[in-house]
Amino acid sequence: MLGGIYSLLSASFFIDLDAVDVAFTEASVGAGISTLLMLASLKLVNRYERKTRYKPLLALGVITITGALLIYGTLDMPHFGDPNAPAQQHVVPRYLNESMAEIGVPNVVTSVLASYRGYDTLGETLVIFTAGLGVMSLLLVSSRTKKESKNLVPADMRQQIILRVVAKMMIPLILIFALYVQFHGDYGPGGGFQAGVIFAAGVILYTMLFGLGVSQRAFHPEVIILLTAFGVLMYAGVGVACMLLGGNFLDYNVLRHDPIHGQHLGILLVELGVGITVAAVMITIFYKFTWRTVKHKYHQ
Amino acid sequence: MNILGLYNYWIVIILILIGFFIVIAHENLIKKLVGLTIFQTAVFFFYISVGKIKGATAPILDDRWQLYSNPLAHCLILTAIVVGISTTALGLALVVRIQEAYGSIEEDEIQTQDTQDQLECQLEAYGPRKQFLTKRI
Amino acid sequence: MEILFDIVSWICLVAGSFFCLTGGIGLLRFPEFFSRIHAASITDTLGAGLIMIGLMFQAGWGLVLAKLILILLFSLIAGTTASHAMAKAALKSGLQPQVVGTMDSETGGAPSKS
Amino acid sequence: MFTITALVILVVMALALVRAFKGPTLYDRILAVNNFGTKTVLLVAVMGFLYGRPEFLDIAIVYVLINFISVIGILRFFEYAGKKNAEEEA
Repeated sequence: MLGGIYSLLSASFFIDLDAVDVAFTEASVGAGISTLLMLASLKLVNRYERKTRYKPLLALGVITITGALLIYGTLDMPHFGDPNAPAQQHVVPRYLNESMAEIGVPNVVTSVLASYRGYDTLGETLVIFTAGLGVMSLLLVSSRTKKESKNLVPADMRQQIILRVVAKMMIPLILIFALYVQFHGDYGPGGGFQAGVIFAAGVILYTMLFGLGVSQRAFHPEVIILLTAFGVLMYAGVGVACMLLGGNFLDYNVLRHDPIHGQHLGILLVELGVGITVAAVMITIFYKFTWRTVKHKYHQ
Repeated sequence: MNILGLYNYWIVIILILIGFFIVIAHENLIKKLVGLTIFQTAVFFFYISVGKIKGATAPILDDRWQLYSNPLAHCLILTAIVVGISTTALGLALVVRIQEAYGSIEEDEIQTQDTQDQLECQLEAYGPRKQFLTKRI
Repeated sequence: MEILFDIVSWICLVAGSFFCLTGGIGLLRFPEFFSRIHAASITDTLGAGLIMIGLMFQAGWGLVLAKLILILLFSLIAGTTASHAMAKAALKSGLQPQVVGTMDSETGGAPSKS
Repeated sequence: MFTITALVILVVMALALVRAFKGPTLYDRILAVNNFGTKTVLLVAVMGFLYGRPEFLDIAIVYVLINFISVIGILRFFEYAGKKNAEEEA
């Protein structure tokens, strides 16, 4: 089983190494959270798989055929780094050239994300929200477990004093850095998605080191669950506000007198909504997995 | 030169095949999820490499640069990564439930248990008819 | 002044790379976990610090310098703490450090088990 | 000069990968992964200067923090789950 985790880790690392773009922030963030989630669920199932459960011959045949077909397909593709490839032709030059005049945000990824393709992002946020709902309903726990978990789960790693002290120092910095990423997304790499995940990672570190009880006192699970919905509502609410002010849905130009200021405000609010949803969903998922562990440990 | 310019696709294909192989060949559900994640990263890779332009830089506008990579691909992948994590979490939650229901996360064990359950149900419904059982198995 | 900065930063970068390389080799070649963690973390701190200082000389005043200092600070704190936690966890899980006296024929150079 | 540094860091990362795949005990693997992470931070920082866009330093900061968190997570998981199995192969 461990091999799986490490392949996951290094696969995520490889993304970071190869291309040098804004998307990497995302990837590095993914490395942390997805590893933690994998571990949390490994805690719930058997850690070791049985040996010799493996039918490689059929699979090898299938993937050889697929691979041959795929490589045959690439022969018609444009070269790596070709500026005349079809992918660079249609809407992209407009995004790059007009973004500064229309939106006034130097980071084109943010402007595409939040303004040009705002519908897409609203959809993605809803998908994340729905996934969070799914995890919540799959891993239901009784309120008794929740209450008991406050007392039953002591702060783990009590022996690691240095670690706890250093973590106490680091966690506020992590949270502040998440806010920086959130609000600096217009000018540098960053934005709601990354900030949400970093914030959630900080909270998860807090939970891991100081126990569920302490962390639940700081971040109430009920409030967090409400916040998942609040983020999506905030996003959609900005769109509705635009409609009420006479524009199209998610057309931020009408939010202020000056279209560029309107765009700034709109992007800021929308990114905040995304960040709140992502952070709340991630924290909720982690709480759910931890509660489930408590249930396994003490109620069976 | 003509063919070597396509090397990014080949790396992507190798990664895709590794992920695909893990999904097909392993019975363990968590390993299957890991395979899916590798597959996913390969697709992310593909998009980013399509969006890359030689000599270009990250799409954060600045006076010193003229050529930027494709911001659209970055934007799509950025959302896809976070969505991918949350769907993976959903899958993991399903696996946890399966473990609780069946006591195992190996696919073949789950299937044998399922067929056994089916047989038992049919036994209850129709009574122990011998030829029925043998025909089914 | 420019040239002086360049030279200093080059020296720092080369020295940092050298320490990183020794750390990597130590990670690969040392016989057991505790000597490996020693090699990795000590040279790592030095190497990372030197490379960061080398980059700082190139950065000039501004936000970039501040960010570099932040990275240096974080990596110093986090790296050492993580190494400490790892060593402690390994010790608690029953992995014994290999003392000189036990490196005789009976364990054959392999890590002695508790 | 940045190129040389980046190359050296890549070599060290390769060494760490070898250790991660070989590592006889679990803690060797964790150590190698941690080392890999810190080297990634350095590489990202150096790359930023190599391409003349120091904006990438943000990513390096994220990486320091996330690396710390994930190492702690892995450690905590194994402290809980498998004290007896620390010597076992993956």
